[in-house]
Amino acid sequence: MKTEGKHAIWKDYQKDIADDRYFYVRSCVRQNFFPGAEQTFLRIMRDVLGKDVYEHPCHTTCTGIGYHSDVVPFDTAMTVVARQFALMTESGYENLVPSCITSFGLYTEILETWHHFPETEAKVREYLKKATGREFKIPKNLAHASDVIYKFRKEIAQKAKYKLINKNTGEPLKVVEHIGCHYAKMFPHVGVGGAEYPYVLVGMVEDWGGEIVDYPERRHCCGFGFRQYLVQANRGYSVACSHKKFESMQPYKPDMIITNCPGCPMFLDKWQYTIAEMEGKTYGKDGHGIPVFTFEEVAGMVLGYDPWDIGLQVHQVSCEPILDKMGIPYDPTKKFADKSGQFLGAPEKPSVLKI
Amino acid sequence: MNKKRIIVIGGGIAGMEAATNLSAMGYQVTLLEKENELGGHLLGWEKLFPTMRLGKDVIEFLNKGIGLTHIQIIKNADIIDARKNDSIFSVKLSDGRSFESDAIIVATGYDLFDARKKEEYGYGIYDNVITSAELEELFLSGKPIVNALGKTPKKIGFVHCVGSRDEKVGNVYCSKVCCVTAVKQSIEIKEKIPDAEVFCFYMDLRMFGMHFETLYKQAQEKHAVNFIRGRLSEACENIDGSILVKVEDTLAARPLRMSVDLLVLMVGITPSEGTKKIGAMLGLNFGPNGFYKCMDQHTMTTVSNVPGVFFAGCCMAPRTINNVFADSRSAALMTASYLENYSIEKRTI
Amino acid sequence: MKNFGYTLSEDRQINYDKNDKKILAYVKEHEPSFNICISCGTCTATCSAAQFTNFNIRHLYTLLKRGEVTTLKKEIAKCMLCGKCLLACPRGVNTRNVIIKINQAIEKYSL
Amino acid sequence: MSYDPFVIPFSAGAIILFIILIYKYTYWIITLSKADTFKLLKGLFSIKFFKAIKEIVLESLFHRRIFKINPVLGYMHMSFALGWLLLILGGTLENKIHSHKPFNAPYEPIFFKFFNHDINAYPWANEFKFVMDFLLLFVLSGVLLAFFKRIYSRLFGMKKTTRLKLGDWFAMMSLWFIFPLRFLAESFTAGMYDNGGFLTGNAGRFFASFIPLQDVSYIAWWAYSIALGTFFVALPFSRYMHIFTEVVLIFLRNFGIKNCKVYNSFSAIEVNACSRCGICIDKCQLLTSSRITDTQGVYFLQSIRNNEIKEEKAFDCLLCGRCQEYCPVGINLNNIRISRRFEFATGNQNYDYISSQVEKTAPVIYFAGCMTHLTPSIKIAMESILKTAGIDYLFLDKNGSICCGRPLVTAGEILKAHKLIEKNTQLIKDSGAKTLVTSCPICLKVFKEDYKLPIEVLHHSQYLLRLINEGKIRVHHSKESAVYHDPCELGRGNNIYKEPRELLNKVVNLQSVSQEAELGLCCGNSLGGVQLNTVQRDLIRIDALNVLQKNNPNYIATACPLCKKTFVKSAETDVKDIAEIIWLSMQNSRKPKFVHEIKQPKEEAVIEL
Repeated sequence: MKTEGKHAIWKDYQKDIADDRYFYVRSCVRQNFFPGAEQTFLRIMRDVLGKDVYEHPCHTTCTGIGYHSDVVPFDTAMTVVARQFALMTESGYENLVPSCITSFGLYTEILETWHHFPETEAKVREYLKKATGREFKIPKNLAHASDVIYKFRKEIAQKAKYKLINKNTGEPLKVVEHIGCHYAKMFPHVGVGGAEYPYVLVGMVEDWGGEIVDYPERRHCCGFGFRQYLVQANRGYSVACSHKKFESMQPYKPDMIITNCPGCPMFLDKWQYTIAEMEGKTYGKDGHGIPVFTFEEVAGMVLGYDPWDIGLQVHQVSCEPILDKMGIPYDPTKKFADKSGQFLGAPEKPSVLKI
Repeated sequence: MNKKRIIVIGGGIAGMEAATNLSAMGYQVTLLEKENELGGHLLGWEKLFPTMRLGKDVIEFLNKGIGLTHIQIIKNADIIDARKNDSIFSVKLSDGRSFESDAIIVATGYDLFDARKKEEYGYGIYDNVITSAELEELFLSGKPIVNALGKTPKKIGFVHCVGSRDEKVGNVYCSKVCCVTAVKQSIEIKEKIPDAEVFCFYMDLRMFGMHFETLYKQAQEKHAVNFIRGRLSEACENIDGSILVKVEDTLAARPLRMSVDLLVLMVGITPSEGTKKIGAMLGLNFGPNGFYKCMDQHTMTTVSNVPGVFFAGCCMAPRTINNVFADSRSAALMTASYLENYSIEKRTI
Repeated sequence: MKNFGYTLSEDRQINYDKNDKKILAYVKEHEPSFNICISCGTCTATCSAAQFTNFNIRHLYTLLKRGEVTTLKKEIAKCMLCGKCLLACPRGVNTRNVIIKINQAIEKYSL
Repeated sequence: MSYDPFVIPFSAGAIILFIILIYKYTYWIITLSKADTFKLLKGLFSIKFFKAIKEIVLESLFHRRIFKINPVLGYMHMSFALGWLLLILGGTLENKIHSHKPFNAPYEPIFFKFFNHDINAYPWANEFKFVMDFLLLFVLSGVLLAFFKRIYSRLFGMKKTTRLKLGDWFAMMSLWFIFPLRFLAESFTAGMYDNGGFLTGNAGRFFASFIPLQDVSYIAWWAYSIALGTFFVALPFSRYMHIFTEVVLIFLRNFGIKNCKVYNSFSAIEVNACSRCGICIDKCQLLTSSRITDTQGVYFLQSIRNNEIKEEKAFDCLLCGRCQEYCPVGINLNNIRISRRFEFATGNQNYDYISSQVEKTAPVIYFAGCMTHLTPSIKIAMESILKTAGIDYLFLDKNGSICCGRPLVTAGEILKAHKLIEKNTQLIKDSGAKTLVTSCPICLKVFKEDYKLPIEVLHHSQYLLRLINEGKIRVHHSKESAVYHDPCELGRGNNIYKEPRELLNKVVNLQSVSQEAELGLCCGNSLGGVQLNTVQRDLIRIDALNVLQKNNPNYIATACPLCKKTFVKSAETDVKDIAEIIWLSMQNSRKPKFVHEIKQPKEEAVIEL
């Protein structure tokens, strides 16, 4: 593998990312999946980087999940998204930062559509006006939350307490990066590094001390794919996708997986349990799984946040091996404790996957 | 000797043969070549399809022509200006020299497609992805065929139509020569590594030449080269450095994955930088694919829109060598007609 | 093992590296003419069995070359060996014997 | 009783031989199927027994069939078989007369001259002397011929003679030595006692002039006995097994036992009855055209005898039947070949997709056959003729057919074939037809041989002839010439030679060709030739076409769609099926001027040139 070749490609896919005053829109599913992730993002942006990030209390789902499941028509999706823009405009912000990859993909798709078919934009303005009386300005800058963290990766690295390095061996941790499909596969030029060799997570990992693993099924979908998961009859296909990825990455013995999408960490994490139950197969060391994190969680880890504050306890594959490798201290007794320190009860242990 | 002067731009097959023909007719010919050596792309080619004749034999043939005549050969010529004033052409080089002539033959050839543009194939990123030209260089060097790992490859894939017939890289035309080149190179690989498995991933096999089909059948029959109909979606690197290719085997109607030790990209023919530059300087018409547009597709293939400027070779379109020879001689004839006022090049339909 | 109400879906992708190419090797040795097939489909067009069922020799050749043994075995059982394909093949593939050899290899390796 | 130790090799050899022979024949006969055993028992007590005896004399002794094909070769075989038998009979008779005893030790007649030197001690001693010497000369002449045949087979008009295995060489060498050694031993003894006949006596006198006969004659007798003993022991393991096996075969065949497509003990007897005369070799088009040199009948049978199941030998064969047409022993080589292919048959089969429903009932079924669908002019001609004749027929495979099963049989897939046979039989029965007409001799073969159809099965040439004879269609004799190509499956396969010729004689001037009827050539594309490549097939076709086109006929007439399809690839002459020629003639007989008008410009063009 020639990294200089990748760097040459990355040069062609640079994007403008606003450096302050962000209008943040949340993911509809993430707060159920990994509730600490978005919280950690806001904490880093505000406390560590000192940025102005605004959340509007009235913002809604972008409908991306419904749109990609063929239950929400595009016109509806565009109108809902136009309302988000209107909230941003009303709040005096111009730089939109969605938390969700599918939202980011949908916003991009809508903006591209309006760019090529201005009559569509006019129509949506009319819909929104009729429905809510609102008006909006097109965002000056659209960047995914991972783009923003990518932009400030070096600042984070400077303030980092821990590195993606195995403190016992001094070797960099081997990290598999997984990019949500809707990030750049539809519109390669809006992704940092393009669609084939996205750099957004690679940049973070490299600057935080880790080593990226490029494995054959890197581009493959995590398996969520909405309809594949939402319809039970298709769910076997969803697992099969994750399975394919695990089989392909296993020979590289990765220490962890980093993702930038709501669904991917969920499925890459939980399907490891399912596959272990179905096939008796695990992909980490000695019957363990490969820990899966969101980029916000990884940023929180290197910045030295308490693992239980950033929600690592809700991962199926246990995070402790990584914490040990990086030398991050944690209190095992507080893993399943609430804010007041009261023990909530530990989840049942899986029969195959070791945690 | 005729006092009429002709400048031939480009010292590949087309330029050399056109210059030879015109010089033999008695014109004063100046041949401008940007490199330090005449021969163009042919210099990098070991054997030629479909006969497996050596490329250097053809160069030798061309040089014999040059040797028989009196051509002023200017190597390392970097043209910075070319224009037509009344009926006189003047061409300036970056080293300050300038030349005048009564006619120009443009034989600026082609550039190979930059395989990096097909990002998903990983050229320039994966060590074991090379281009057909690089494989040919390897043949030419006479060195044993090894991949980047220093091992003799046991599975070799040839990807047809890289940069050709691909709207996604902006080249919608067929480069014409790559199919048969892949067949030729797969045979050569099998001759050098008999126990290797060779796979050609193709969309259509365009064996248009008289003996191309024979060569194709020979590849199948004698060398058991596998032809898989389907275009690669992506190439990835396996942990052992081999290349995992993904393709739909369209005849099996199933997606297929396969590891190969060496992946050869059959890069297509694109308009050369020289073609673009000289065309802009002289005000020549370009066709939709960026090659020169001739006055008539059937009857006036070597005649340009600027009187006194004629085309030869791959600056017009992808060509095989025999086509290029025919072009060059035709261009020479048309030039002579122009200079002697026979006017046969002025006919229109 | 838990029952989730679904299982790992079978991969439709042909995994050439892992596929069993014993039959291919056997046919290559005993009837190498199948190498010159150009997948034109004349054999399938003329095929007696293909008038009645979705039997497709051209497709079987591809499966043979890719080592897709299970489908190959299931499908090849439909051939009546009438030999029309042999007369129709523009390339001179000994189509009938290829089928015979495939069947022999299936038997030989008890696939 | 006379005795000398030198008789031991002979006696021991003879005993071993008879034990082995008895074991083998008993084994084969008791493993015959029940039906065949019944036929055998019935045959033993019928007139068939005597017919068999007659055939044995003609074939096993006089080698009539070999004589017919190749007189020199016939003489060679006859000299060995008849000469040797007469020597034994003569010797026995001489011995009995001499000893006045009905029974003597078996070696006594063989070595009579060693033990008895009194030349006038028994009646007709001189006559015996002459006859025995004459017979010895007769056999010796055969040995000489055999020797030359091995060295230079072209002397016998044979391009190739059988190549031998080591065991066969052993037996053959000992056989070659037997009679020269007998000659030497008898001559030496005759020289010592001056009691020989015209051959041994003169030779003895000649030898006595320069050889100390006292010393060498005993050695010669030993050598003679050893040669005999060696030959007897080697015999059951060599090609000479045919000497006795052919006799057994002739009996069984006369009793009505036939070989089937599965290898059984009758097949084993046939295999062992092959005399390796090698006549089949030159007749094989795979040799003469395709240059395949190791698969001919004799080599194939040899491989079975040696228990080498060689796939190539089983499958490299057109099943054209020319070899068995020429085989002097009458071995059914095709069926043995199929039975060997059956060993490679596979179980993978699924014909469930075939439905069996007939569209209507009719008195006549027309079954075009798969191959006829590739030559639509034949089926158009047949349909036109049938319609013109007003026949109520069912075109059974109008929309593509279930294969008849013969191609599977030729590939050795007999069990699979029977699946198709069942399906087709049902269809045919459901149609209610009384007559089945097919355009394809391949189908015809299996319909007649393997289908147990209760109705009449005809090739279209037979049916068309009947229609003409019944006046249902009218044809017109043209001036055009044609040659007829006998399809293997129609001629040798179904014994139909007469009807196509009769039919053609009604419409064209039928010319003869150098190899036809029983000896007609295969077109090269026979379905039997399973693993022949294109080039090998092409070579056969080209040679066959050369024979057919030699006298520039207007047409090559065929009666098989496969032959037609094969020939058109490179024929310079128009190739037409008989049905097409008949249909053309029927059209012309309605408007006779038509032919004339068409032909006019062609003739003018020729004149201009």
